[in-house]
Order: sequence, then C-alpha cells, then structure tokens
Amino acid sequence: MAVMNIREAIASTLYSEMERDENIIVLGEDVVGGNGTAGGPEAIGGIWGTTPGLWAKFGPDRVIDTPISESAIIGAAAGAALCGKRPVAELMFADFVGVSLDQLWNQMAKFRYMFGGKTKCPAVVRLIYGAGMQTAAQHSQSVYAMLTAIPGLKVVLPTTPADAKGLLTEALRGDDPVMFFEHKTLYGVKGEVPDGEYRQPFGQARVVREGGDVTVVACGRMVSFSEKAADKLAADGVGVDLLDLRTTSPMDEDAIIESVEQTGRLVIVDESPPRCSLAADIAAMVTERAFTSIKAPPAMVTGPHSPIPFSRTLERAWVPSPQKIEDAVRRVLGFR
Amino acid sequence: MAVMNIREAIASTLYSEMERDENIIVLGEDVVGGNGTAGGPEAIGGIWGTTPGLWAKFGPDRVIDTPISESAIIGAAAGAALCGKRPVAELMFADFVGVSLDQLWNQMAKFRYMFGGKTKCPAVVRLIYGAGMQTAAQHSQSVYAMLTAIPGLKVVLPTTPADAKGLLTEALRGDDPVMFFEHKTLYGVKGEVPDGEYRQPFGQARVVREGGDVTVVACGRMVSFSEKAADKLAADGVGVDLLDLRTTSPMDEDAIIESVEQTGRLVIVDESPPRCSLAADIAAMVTERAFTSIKAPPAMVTGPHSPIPFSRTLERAWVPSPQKIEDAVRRVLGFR
Amino acid sequence: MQLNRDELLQAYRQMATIRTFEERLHDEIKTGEIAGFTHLYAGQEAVAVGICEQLTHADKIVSTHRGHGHCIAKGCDVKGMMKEIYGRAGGLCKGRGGSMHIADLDVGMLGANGIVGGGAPQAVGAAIALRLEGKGSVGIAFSGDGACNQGTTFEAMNLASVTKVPAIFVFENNHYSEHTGDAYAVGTDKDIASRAEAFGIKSWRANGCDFFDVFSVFGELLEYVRAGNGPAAIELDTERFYGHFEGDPQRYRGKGELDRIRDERDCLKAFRARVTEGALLADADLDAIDAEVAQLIEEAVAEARADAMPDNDTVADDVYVNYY
Amino acid sequence: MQLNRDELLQAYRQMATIRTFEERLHDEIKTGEIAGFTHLYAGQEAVAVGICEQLTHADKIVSTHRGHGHCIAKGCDVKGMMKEIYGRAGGLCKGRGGSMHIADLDVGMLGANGIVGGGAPQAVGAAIALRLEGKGSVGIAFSGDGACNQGTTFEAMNLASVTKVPAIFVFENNHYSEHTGDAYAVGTDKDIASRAEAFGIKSWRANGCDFFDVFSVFGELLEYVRAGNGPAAIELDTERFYGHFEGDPQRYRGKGELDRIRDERDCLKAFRARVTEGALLADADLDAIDAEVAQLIEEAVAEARADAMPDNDTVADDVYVNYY
Ligand SMILES: Cc1ncc(C[n+]2csc(CCOP(=O)(O)OP(=O)(O)O)c2C)c(N)n1
Ligand SMILES: Cc1ncc(C[n+]2csc(CCOP(=O)(O)OP(=O)(O)O)c2C)c(N)n1
Ligand SMILES: [Mg+2]
Ligand SMILES: [Mg+2]
Repeated sequence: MAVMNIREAIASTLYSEMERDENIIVLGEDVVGGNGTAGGPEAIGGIWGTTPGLWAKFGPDRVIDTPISESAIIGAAAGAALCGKRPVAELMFADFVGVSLDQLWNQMAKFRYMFGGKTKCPAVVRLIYGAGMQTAAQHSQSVYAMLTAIPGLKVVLPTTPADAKGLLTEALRGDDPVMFFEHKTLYGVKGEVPDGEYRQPFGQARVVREGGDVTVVACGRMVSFSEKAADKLAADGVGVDLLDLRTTSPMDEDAIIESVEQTGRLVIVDESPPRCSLAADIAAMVTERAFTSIKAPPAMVTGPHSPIPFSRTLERAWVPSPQKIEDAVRRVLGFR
Repeated sequence: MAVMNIREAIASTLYSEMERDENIIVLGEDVVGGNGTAGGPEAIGGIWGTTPGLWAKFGPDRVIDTPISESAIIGAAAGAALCGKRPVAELMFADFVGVSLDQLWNQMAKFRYMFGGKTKCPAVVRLIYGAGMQTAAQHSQSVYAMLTAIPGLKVVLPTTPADAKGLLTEALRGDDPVMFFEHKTLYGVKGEVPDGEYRQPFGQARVVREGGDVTVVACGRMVSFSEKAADKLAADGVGVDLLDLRTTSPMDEDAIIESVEQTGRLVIVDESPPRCSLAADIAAMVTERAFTSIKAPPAMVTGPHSPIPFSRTLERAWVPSPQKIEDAVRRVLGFR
Repeated sequence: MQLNRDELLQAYRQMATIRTFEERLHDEIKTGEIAGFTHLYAGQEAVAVGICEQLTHADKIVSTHRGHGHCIAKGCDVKGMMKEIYGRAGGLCKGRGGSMHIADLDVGMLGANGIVGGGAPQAVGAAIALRLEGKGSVGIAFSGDGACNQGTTFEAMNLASVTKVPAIFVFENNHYSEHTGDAYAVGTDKDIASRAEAFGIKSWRANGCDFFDVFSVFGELLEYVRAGNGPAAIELDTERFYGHFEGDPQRYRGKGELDRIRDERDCLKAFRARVTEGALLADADLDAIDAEVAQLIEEAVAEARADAMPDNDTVADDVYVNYY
Repeated sequence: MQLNRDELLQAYRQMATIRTFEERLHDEIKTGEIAGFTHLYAGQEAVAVGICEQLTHADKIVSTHRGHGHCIAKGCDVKGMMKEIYGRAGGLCKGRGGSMHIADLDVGMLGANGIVGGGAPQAVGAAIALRLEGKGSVGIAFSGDGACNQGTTFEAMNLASVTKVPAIFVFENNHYSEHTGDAYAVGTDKDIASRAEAFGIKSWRANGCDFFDVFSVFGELLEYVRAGNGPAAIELDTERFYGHFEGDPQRYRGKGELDRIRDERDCLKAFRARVTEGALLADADLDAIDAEVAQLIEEAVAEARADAMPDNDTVADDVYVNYY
C-alpha cells in the first residue's frame, strides 16, 4: 500500500484508469492549462493539481481544455457519454452547478428514464466544493443536497485517499452519471491506498468508529470534525458510532438504521444551510424507519439559513464545528 | 368581492399594481407575444394568459419580451432590481431554473448578504410548475424545494384566487426576491377575491379545515388532493387538520407544530421526488420541535425517486393521489 | 449532387412520411387522446430529410422540442414513435418520454429535447467522441431561430470552434419562436449564420423549403466537416405550417400567410414539380409512395391506439442502470 | 477629448491608487493575513479609470472577480475596501463579501462577481432600469477574455441588442483566462469585438494600456449610447501584471514577458511620459500624488489591520430585508 494524499489518489486513479480504458476522456477549464500561451500546454495544469500529465500522455483529443462555459462542458460530457465515451468533466467549483444545472438535472440525469431505459450516460462530474478557505459566498458551497435530490444522479464524497481511489474507480466502471465531490480542504489528507485495481462500491457507509452511545452521521469535511468531537466525548466516556456516508445517492440507510436501533440517538452533520438539506433527509428517513427506536429527536448540525461569509471568523462561525457537534451529541444524550 | 380564477387574479393584480407603482416592470418570453411578426405586439400574449394588455397599457419599456435566454431574463431582473425597479420576471416553466439557477442562487439571493446588508433586490420571479398536463420530464417539475433551500429567496405558492392576489401583492410590496410558483393545473380554479388593496403576509399557513385527528400539510395542487382525501376520511369519522402552507420560505412552522401537538399525527404531501424534499424538511422540523407530541412517524407522500413520465397513466401513478394521501393518513392513525 | 432514382424515391418517402405523420397528429390531437405538448414539423421536411439522407447511423444528431421530423428522417421506427406520442407501453421510449423526448441511439438519434438550446452542447460532445473514432462521422445539433439565442448554443459553437471537432450547427429559421418573430428576437444586422461565422465557424445558407438546395448545400458542408476541417453551420430559411404547439391560434401570422406558405413554400409540392418536370420520376411513382405512407400512418395510429398503457409498476424503472 | 489639469491629476490619482492598492496587496498576501481568492487588477488601470472618469454615480457598472480597479475607479471608499479584503467588521460589506464581492450602490458600483459572466445580464437589467429614468445614464458590464465565452455574456448582448437599451459591454482582453490564452479559448477568426458586432452591436477597440486612447475611444462610444442609439461594446488590449490569483507561478508566460509588459505596456509610465512631454503636468505634480496615494494605502492597511473582526452573532444577518 502506498501512502498518498487525496489529490494524488485522484490524479493517479485518473491516469491509470485512462491507461486501462481508452474511452475515458477528461474535459474542463484549465485541466491542461497553458493552451494558447507561450508556456504551452501543461505549463500549468488545473488549479487543484488533479490532472497533471494527462495531456502529455493521452493527447489533446482525450484531454480537453474548454473555454469558460460550464453548460457546454457538462453538455458535451453528456453527449460524449451517449456516444460510448466515459467523460470526466471538471467543475472547478461546485458552485458552478448554478451555470450548468440544466445539463446535469434535465439532461444527463433524465436521459435513461425518458428514453425508456435504452440509453446510458456514464459521465463523471468532478465538483470541488466546501468552505474553509475563505472563498466566500460563491465558491464555498456544498451542493450535494441539490444533486442528491435529483433522480438519475449518483452522489459520491470521498474523505480518505483510499476511498478517493475506490470510489473514483467505481464511478469510472459504472454506467450511470456520477457527481464526484472533492472537498477543497481535504486534498492534502494522507493515507494508505491499496495498490492495483481497487473499487469501493457505492451505498456502503464507512464505519469510522463504533461507540454505542450515539450515532453520528457525516460526510465530507464533517467526518473529521465529527472525529474531533468524538475524541472529546470519548474522554468523557461517551461512545460515538461515527458513519462516513461515502455516497449520499445511493445512501446506506441500513447502516444508519442499524446503528440508531442500538444507540437510539442520532446527530447528523451537514456542511450546508438547513432547509431541505441532507440532514433533514436523513432525520426524516430515520424517524420513519426507526421511530420506535429513537429516544431523542435526531439533531441536525448545519450552517445557518444564510450564504457563506468571507471573513475568517464568520466563515468559522458558519461551518458546523467540532464544538457544535459535541454540543449536539450532549443534547441528544440529555434528552428525556 | 369578485369571483375569478387564479389566472385572472394574477393578471389583474399585475395590472393594478403596475398602475399603482411605476417601478414595476415585466419581462419574459412572449409576455407580450407577436413582436417581430405581422400580427404585431400582443397578437398573442404569453401562453398562460397572465399578462394580457400590459404592453398596450404600460408600453414597451416596462413590458419587455425577451429572446429565449432565461439566464439573461433573471439576471436582468436582478440588475434592474438593484437599480430601484421591481421587475416581475416570468419563467414559462419552473423547470427552466435549470438554465438560470446561477442568477437566482448565486446572484439575486446573495446580493444583500454579500454586500453587507446595504442593498435590496426586490425582484419577483413567476415560475409555472407542476405535473398533471402530461408535459413530461422537463416541463412538469415542482422546483420549490430547491429554491426553498436557498437562503435569501422567499418561496410562495398560491392555491386560491384570493391568495394569488394577496401573495402577489405582498411580493410586489416587499423588498426581497420572491419566487412565485403558479401551478399549471390550478389556473382555472375559481373563487372570491377581495376588492381593492389586499395583501396576504408570508409565513402564515391557511387552515383549510380543522378535524383534530391528524394533521395534513400540503402546498400547491396537493392541497386540493388532500381535501379530497379528507372528505373521504370525514365520511369515516376521521377529522383532518389541513394546512395549506402558502409559503415555504418563510414557513409557518408554528401552525404546523400547533396542530401536530393536538393530533400527534402528521402527513406531508409534496409533489416532488422524496430526497432532500420539502416533505423531509417538514418531517425533520416537526420531529425536532414536537418529538414528545408525535405518536407516529410523520408520513411523507411524495413522488418516487424518478423523473416525471409522459404517459397519462404513469404520470398519475407518479403524482401523489388522494388515494395515497388517504392511505397515509390511515397508516399514521393505525401506527402503534 | 447526383441523386439516383432510388435515392429520390427514398427522399420523397421520408418527407411524405413526416408530413403525413404530422398532419394526422394534427387531427388526432383534436380527439383529446394525445396530451402534453406536441410541436409539429410539417413544412420543414426538406431540412430534416435533405440533411439526414446524407448521414449514416454512425453520425449522431441531437434534436429539439419539434423533433418528429428529425426522428423519422434519421430512421426512427414510425410506429414506435406514434405509440410513444400516444403514451403507450410499446412506444419507442415505453411511453415515458412522449413527443418531446424521443430518442433512438441505434440510428444515431440522441434525443429530442424539451429544453430549448439543451442539445447543442451535446452535439459537440458527440463530435468529441466521434473524432476519437476517427471515421469521419459528425455530430449535428438542430436548433431553431429561438434556440439560437440560448447561451448554451453560443457556448457550444465556441467550444466546437476551439476544439475543432466535427460538429455541425443546423439552424432552422422558421421565423418564429413560439409567438415571437425572428426579426425581433435574433439580435443581429445580418442573420443567424453570420453569428456562427463570428465564432470562426464556416457557415452556409440554403432554402429550407427546397429539398434539392438543402441537399446540395449541406452536401458541400458535410464534405468540409468530414474532411476534418472542424465545425460548420448552416442556416435554413423554412416555414412552420402549423402553430407553435397544437392549439395555438396563430394570431401573429400575416393575412393569408398560411395560404401563401402552403402555396409557395411547400417542399413536397416543389419536389414533385422538380422531379416530374425533369422527368426524373413520374407522378405515379410519387402517388404510389403517398399511398404506402398513408397506409403506414393509418396502421401506426391503429396500432398505437390498440397498444396497452404502461404498467403503473414501471413508473420508477430505468432511472439508473443499477443503483445499489 | 480635452482634459483639463484637474481632470488629468484626478485620472492619475485614480490609476496610481489602484496600482498602489494592488501592489500592496501583493505584498500583504504573503504575510498570510488575507485569505481567499484575491485577483489583482494592476496593469489594467487605464481601462477602469479611462472609462469610469467619464461616468457619474447615476451610471451603473457591474464588475468581475478582478474588481478592485473598477471599484476604486467608480469611487468606492479605498479604506472600506481594504477592510473588506481583510475581512473586517468595518469593511465596505462588513467583511461578508471579501475581494470578490465588493459593491457600493451609492456610487453606482453594483458588485464584483465571483461567477465569471455573472454580471453581464445584470448590466442589461440596469440599462433597462436606466432607460426608464430617461436621463441618458448607462449600464456597463466589465468582462474578461475568459468571460466573453460564457453563455450569459452572449445572452446579455443579444438581449441588449433586441431591447436597444443603453448597455455597454467592456471586454478587457488581458490575454489570459486563468492559465489559458485568448488565442486558444476565444473562438473567432477576428476578435472579441467582432463577436459583439455579430449581434448588431456597434463596437470599438482601444489600447487598454493607454489611458488617453481608452478615454477618447470610450468617450465616442459613450456619446453614442447616451444619445439613445442602443448598446455598444469595446474591446481593450491590456495586460495583467500579476498572476491570475496570488500564488500563481505563471509558467504560461513567455520568457521575459513580465519584464516586457512592465517596460512597454505600463499605463502609469505612459501617462507620465505623455503629460510631462506635453508639458500638461510636471513630474512634481505626479510625484506629489504618488506620495499622497502611498500615504492613503499605508493608512488603509494600518486601519484594516486594527479594525475588529465581525461579530460571530452577525453571521446570519441581512439575508433578507425582513423574513417574517
Ligand atoms: C429553456 C427553454 N425556454 C423556453 C422554452 C419554451 N419554448 C419551447 S419551444 C420555444 C420556441 C422555440 O423556438 P425555435 O427555437 O425557433 O424553434 P421552433 O419552435 O420554431 O421549432 C419556446 C420558447 C423551452 N422549452 N425551453
Ligand atoms: C462560472 C465560473 N467559471 C469559472 C470560474 C473560475 N475562474 C475565475 S476567474 C477565471 C478566468 C477569467 O478570465 P477573464 O474573464 O479573462 O478575466 P481575468 O481573470 O483575465 O481578469 C476563471 C476560469 C469562475 N469564477 N466562474
Ligand atoms: Mg423557430
Ligand atoms: Mg483575461
């Protein structure tokens, strides 16, 4: 097993999968970089460093820099996927779903259903998301709830290098459109990554730790925040079952229910505003499926009903913190 | 009080409000109709018949036909609103949020917050939505959950002519961006409409009926479906508290909680797919706020996790039906 | 441009099939059996057929809300289409799509589209894919004079221009987007093709009511694109014989306009005149095709009516290839 | 074009303020005190100032992610801006917006924008509003050579063309969108302005590193638009002196490119040479302004550093004017 960070896990998986399958193509803004400049192609790759060397190895017909036109990027990916390719399209920031939603929602996601099940659209869209770098209201959002709500899309959020490899491989081998969310603060997270072919099936939550007193469900950056909270709680003798969802569509409802049936108490941590959120989705699902098991109302730790502010202190106040998670756990434990 | 249908209530409110306030302007595709044709402007107004006579009365600078470019429509509304106008922009189908989301979500909704509270953006966006006319997967969706989730927007869904007038007037007098949803199957619904100035404040649910045994919360077309279910249940001696939300952002949480505290049982009817839906939002909120009062898990009656099909029978199978609502009520009543 | 007898017969058959299909729908819709939005292609047949007759199944097209003509011209099964529009289980898309969402990938028809402008980027994606195949196949986006104003259409042209892929933008200018004239909504001093040219895309123009003109001009364009010269565009001046959708009172039309375009701009009449005058085909040849087509459409309607409605249990099928 | 002494001094002061503001930020960012994305406008000052000096507060502009220059040129308070970029409570937007979201409606600055292409439709909306006022005011969208490819920009141009409102599209071509050259990403045989012309929009071109050229060409354009002739566009050939954002290693630049543009394309140097050679102003006049500006920026940084961070309790304030 090699040790690498999430950025490297994504870059190397893209590279090796493209070597394996000539139908995989990559497109996005500056995924090559340097086109049309004195420095030439790959003078600088994408700003996230996840696509280096692809152009040199696989050439300009498979690794395509696009103008700033996200609808065209996603639409082209959709069209290429209908024609038997496996495009990997990059949205440099997940917030750019705003300028490309139609192609995700009304096109890519619906083709197979509308066309009577005769088509498939195996496109992977990589979306870089999340707060924590003071990128302010239009570059910090966690758009996964909006896309989880859309029938026809799968939604994936790796939090470890191994999962980044396993889930991306799975996305590239599957036949449905996959929204692959990469949290901008997690790129540097290091860990062991299995060598060779490695797939992580969707719809299987990762049990981060077992504690038995309370269930905490999280995804993305909120997993590590929940671990911090769990550490503090463990010091006080409170044992947390922590689940990293890995994928929100499909979602591992059974793993959540199983844990809640034992603990009777649930905290959901969701880096997004509260309304019609993933937190609400899970709270409602658990209440429906495990009503007689829950001893307290599921607690939802989310941001407030506001955009994400720029200022360092305000941004921190906006994002769910380990402290708020800890408080929520204590609240549900104390509920009578 | 005059008797009119919802279409007429909207058309006459637009007209009289434009007479009152010269800052109100209207823009959208074919809101005039006939521009650039032999028939000339207003040969045919919009396909919904909600803007007749505006062009003739208020002129081409206030009533503007646009090319097919929804991002430009919403963006122009946002810009005009920042400059002191009160634009009313029409999205001929709410599904076209797909091609205009950025201007709604990252622009209009966020200006005031991002700019430190010094600006206001009093734009009204009219969105024609909903299933029931076999308009298939891209022309039938109920997009209110997606917009309810967005901090900065208000979301309004009238179901009676009186509310259409009252809520539209309120939208046009307020200072925040309002998403005004008009269900395409409800335009013909008739009712009494108060004469003269009439405002319906946001965030106040309408008590459609009181029954005491179970709470049913609905919006849009689902209100009348719920009434049908309630009629059948009443015949069996089951009394339904039926709430029409009127607005989902802000939402009248208190009215819901108050009823649930009495009935202990809740059914939410939501014409949309289930994930991260308004139904889940309400179920989670009620579980959180009224955990000790609820005697059964809140039931969510939604469409399935699929796009909306074209075929008459399939579309009916997709949309929550009076029968399914009735079944859900019986289920929550039978829960032990 | 040299079309042999069989090719001429086939072209006429295709145009006649579209016309008859659409005119029949126009009547059937009045019975109330067909709901939703049905946008008829009648009047524009020369465009779809003049173009698609030069394509193979390896070439891909992306269509619009007014897609029946493109579907038939590209080779979709006519009976399957009729069933689809009737919302039947045996429809080309199992009744789930309806008039605005007919697709058949086997013949290179990637889909009609209810979102105006939705298809253009997809055609560029198809062209990206087809360039990799290296066989000279092309990706084609049909767009109207309304759709040419949607941001996606411009983005698609720019992306095609930059990537130099074999994408073709076909602009069917029938002079109306719903109830608005192109004279109003298309911002330009010149025409739609000139806007494509501004992207560095070589553009052609043709009479969209004249099969032979479409065929020859598009033929030249196609040769250019198949040769690897990058994208191209063509604007076709054409006519819509019916309303925007069925039920449209068409008060935006000029006095006598409908009569005039039926008289002077009917591509089927023009085709017949040309081939009979030139003694390429006889009236009887065409009449025979008319009869066959009438029979086909008659059967299509009868079979559609007789077909079962989809099973309610299938309502949430086929959302994914596999979900769990 | 006749600029009097005061006007020349003012123009220089504005350009020098932008330059000093940006160069100081370039240094401050290295200290780690300023996070998020900061896109510096240095090099392009002649554009913002050459345009905004001809506007009043009644004219509205919509800016980009690279907005500091437009803000200063339009009259935003420099100290308030600095505090904003430092994320302080006293910032122009209370620290909530940051570098990419500075606005001040009182001076007609409708907002910087983190979404490339987001502003263009809003400028058309402003122009719709301003036409109603009937005072000849204009709505201006600043866009880059990258933003000119976004669908919204095209839609905005078409809408302006169709509605004939007083909207102005200013295309600042600094030849890069992030790390990609305009030679690659702008699909055209000609230039960005020619694409605007294809929409029937009268277009101009100017040297964006020469204040006097910008001023006079834009002056002509402005007269045209104020007179009610409808929208207009201008493309400015300009240079970005720093990386796309701070931290960009700029390996896409040619050998010696940064030196060359600093040498040959510096609008401040050119301005100084022109006004001193022409004896319109003396070096000492300009030096005095440089000193004042240096002082202002020094104070701005000191005050920003000293200002309080926003109160955590305000995190969800001002989402609505009133919610319940
Ligand atoms: C994004 C979007 N906006 C608006 C519509 C509504 N609509 C359907 S067809 C149409 C007019 C299209 O005009 P054109 O492109 O010229 O095609 P034609 O109808 O003439 O074939 C409009 C506005 C839509 N379906 N999608
Ligand atoms: C919709 C959108 N796509 C992509 C980006 C990322 N991005 C920010 S600036 C930029 C380049 C913009 O280039 P240009 O318009 O030329 O402006 P410049 O940076 O040269 O001032 C890109 C791609 C964005 N912010 N918004
Ligand atoms: Mg048309
Ligand atoms: Mg640039």
